[in-house]
Amino acid sequence: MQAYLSLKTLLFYIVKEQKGEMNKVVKNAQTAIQGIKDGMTLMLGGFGLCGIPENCIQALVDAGIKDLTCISNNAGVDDFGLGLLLQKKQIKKMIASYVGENAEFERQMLSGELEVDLVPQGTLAQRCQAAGAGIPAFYTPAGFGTEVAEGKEVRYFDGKPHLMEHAFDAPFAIVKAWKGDAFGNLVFKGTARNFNPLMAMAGKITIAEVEELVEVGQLDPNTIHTPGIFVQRIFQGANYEKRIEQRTIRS
Amino acid sequence: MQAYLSLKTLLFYIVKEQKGEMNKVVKNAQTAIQGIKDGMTLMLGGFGLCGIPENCIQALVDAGIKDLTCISNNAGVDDFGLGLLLQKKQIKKMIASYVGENAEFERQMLSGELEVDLVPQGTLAQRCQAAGAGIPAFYTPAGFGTEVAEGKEVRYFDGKPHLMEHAFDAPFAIVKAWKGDAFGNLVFKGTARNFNPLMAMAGKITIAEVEELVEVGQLDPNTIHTPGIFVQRIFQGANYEKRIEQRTIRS
Amino acid sequence: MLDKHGIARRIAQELQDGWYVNLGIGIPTLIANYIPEGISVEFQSENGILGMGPFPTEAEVDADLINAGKQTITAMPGASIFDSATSFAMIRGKHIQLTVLGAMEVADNGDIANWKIPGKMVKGMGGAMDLVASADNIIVAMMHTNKRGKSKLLRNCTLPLTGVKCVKKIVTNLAVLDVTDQGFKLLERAPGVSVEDIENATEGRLIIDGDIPEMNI
Amino acid sequence: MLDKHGIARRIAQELQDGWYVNLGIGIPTLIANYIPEGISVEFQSENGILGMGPFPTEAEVDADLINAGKQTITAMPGASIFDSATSFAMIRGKHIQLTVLGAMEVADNGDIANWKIPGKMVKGMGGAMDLVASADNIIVAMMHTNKRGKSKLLRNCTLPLTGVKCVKKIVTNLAVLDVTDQGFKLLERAPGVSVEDIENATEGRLIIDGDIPEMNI
Repeated sequence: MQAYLSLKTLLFYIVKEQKGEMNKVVKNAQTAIQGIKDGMTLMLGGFGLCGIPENCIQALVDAGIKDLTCISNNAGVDDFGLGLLLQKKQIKKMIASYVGENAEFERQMLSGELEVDLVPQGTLAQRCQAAGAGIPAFYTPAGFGTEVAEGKEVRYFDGKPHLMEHAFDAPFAIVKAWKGDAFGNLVFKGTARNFNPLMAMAGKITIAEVEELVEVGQLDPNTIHTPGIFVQRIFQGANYEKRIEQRTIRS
Repeated sequence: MQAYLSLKTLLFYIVKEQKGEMNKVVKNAQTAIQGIKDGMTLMLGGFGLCGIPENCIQALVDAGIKDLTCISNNAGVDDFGLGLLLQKKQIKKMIASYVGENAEFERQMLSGELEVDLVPQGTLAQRCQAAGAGIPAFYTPAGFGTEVAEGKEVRYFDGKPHLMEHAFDAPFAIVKAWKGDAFGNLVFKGTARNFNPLMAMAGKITIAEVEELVEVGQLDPNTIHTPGIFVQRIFQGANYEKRIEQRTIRS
Repeated sequence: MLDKHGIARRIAQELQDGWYVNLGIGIPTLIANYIPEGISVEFQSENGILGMGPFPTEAEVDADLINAGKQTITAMPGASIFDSATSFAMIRGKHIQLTVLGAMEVADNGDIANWKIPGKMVKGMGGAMDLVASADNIIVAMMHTNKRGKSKLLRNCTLPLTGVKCVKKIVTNLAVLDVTDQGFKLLERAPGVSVEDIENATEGRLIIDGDIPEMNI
Repeated sequence: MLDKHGIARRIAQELQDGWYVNLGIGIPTLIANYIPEGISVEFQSENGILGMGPFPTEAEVDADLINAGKQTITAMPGASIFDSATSFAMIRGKHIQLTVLGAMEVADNGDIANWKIPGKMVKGMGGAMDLVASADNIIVAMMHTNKRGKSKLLRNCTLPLTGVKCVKKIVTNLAVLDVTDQGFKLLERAPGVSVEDIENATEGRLIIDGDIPEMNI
């Protein structure tokens, strides 16, 4: 898309765009999570251990922030992902669609230390998107006639029952992308995309950690997955482990 | 992404994927619009004259299909875009957000020949997306306290009034993309994207015309805007005029 | 009697050319190995990929490319990647032609329970509630009875429901059955299984209408 | 008294570094020409671009790159392109810090009318209803009176509304005014315009509190 602009035009405008408040780069995860306080609600991108904000999770562990409500599709495994926060008992409540593969989670839930709100995966995704899009509520057929429907408005459309579901409300969202620039534009790789773009839209303050921070103008505007307007802080993460939960090989 | 598969794997699987019903290529616009009948509701992508399905509009004119209800952000200009269908009086009802720039449209509307339903642009977009996503209804603040609110349910969220809006229902959607493949995967260019990906999701049968039909596997899975599952028929269009409404030049 | 692979092979016969298919974890995953000749289908995984390919070779493994079961996968030519909202738009919007999933219980009105056993660990419903509430064509793949020999095809589900009146067809180790307004309609017997075997293993209402053929598998 | 460019220049003073801004058709479009030194903002156009640049040169013209006014544009480095649903997600979700649009009438409670004149041609509301219903910060840019000399700042709108109680600030050829619970609060006079001139041109409730400074423009 840079081809749309002549080099002259580009050089004329690039100078002033590179500095000031439009530059959202922060130093590291520790700086990025400034303002996250005990008791807050956080959205965290990722599906299983794929596309999770590894650096920020570690920073939250290090900072010892506690009583967190975490909205995330999964809760990590015992010793990685959100499991690290669970180990330190920093999570008060978990809002997720699937929480298997985690013995410490199970223990805390059964003992009543951890509050758990299970939400159908599609509803979880849509509630994030709705939050980002200023849609306070919508109707979905998922969960009608089940425990999930308890206390929710039921409404029929074309003779089919639907539940009213509300947009989430989260002061902070933390996402992980493949590439990003100083304006906050993000590109994801493979299925590490998952909930990340939705949560990026939904956070009042969205923190993005990226594998590679590129120069503004390097990302093709046509292939940006998350426009920078949805991101308030960005940094290039380090030491990504990208652990694989089920390493399944074809013989 | 092809790099994820070894050449051997790729060759093994590509043969059977290329043929059969997964191949959605049709010959031309005339073939693509088969099944569109008098009195039907169509969604048509585009914003102004940007990203409109030029070939299919011409084919609808040629086929003389009439009494159409067209859902499209705009109604073209007198002698291009949906204006061509208006000239031939093939449109019974127009659902749009902005219909200026069209004298014949004005004449038909004022004379009562043409029914017009004006919908706020964001609501129009969201009603398309909702249709594609199986969300029968949602709430938006747009239009509260205006004519648009007449007959609609008002509901307060966080003390702020919202209107309930319903998903559209269209048997056919017609979109225009830059590139596409036989599976129906689409990539758009620049602001010609606009309503096209949303309407592609919303049509029961979605017809895509593309400037360039590429081999399956050529499009990077990470940068596909519309996954092929949303497209039922695809063809490479011809003779794109891409008329510009407001050619505005910097001196 | 069928084993898990047999169940998968029988369900694979239901596939039609050009279908988009979502396969659940467990037996359903095996179906991908038995696609009939001349049939092209695309597999969707609800974490955000359409055109899922076979498991990778050691060299192809990519931590950023997994399926909903968190297994490493490959992408076929023509695959596409998308976010979770778009993925469930495909599901909720009825763009998927077939959903196959496992179950702990199915009732003869089509109710399904597959996500929670009270008093035991709850792992969560994942995408199952969205899938069963939205799909027009749902096949359940499961054993006819549980490990204690109790029928999983019931008059009413005893476990918390995943969805109501949604299952259309069931393929078990013993039989193929349709869910009708009058209950389970027996369509086929597994090789070597008698109608009586199936009657004994089915707690819900069972409709046996005329001769019941053995599966052609 | 200001001309259209003067109004744009005055509104440009309201811009803050790092803001995302949506400019309507007409006077608002001119604001892009007067961004203060040291301030970076990004312009969103609701047809699907963030980081809109200046009009193209003849060589840069691209039919696939237009703004919501259907004018050919350019994309700045760091721009992004998206569909209409994402575009209005930005608007409805309050991700835009400032919306500037024109109006036919504004009432002293913040109601705005700018899309329809009954009995005349109706062009449609485009994205205006979404913008005014969602934005926290809406500035109206318009002439203080219409072509027949009638005030456009009214006690009540007479035309069909675009939105209710949404306008926060108005910049006209005569004045800068805030919309408060008690009516229009006069903040600044245009060069050479007296408080009396503004009083005479304003039909709605006007609050004049102390000395009203002349704009610094």
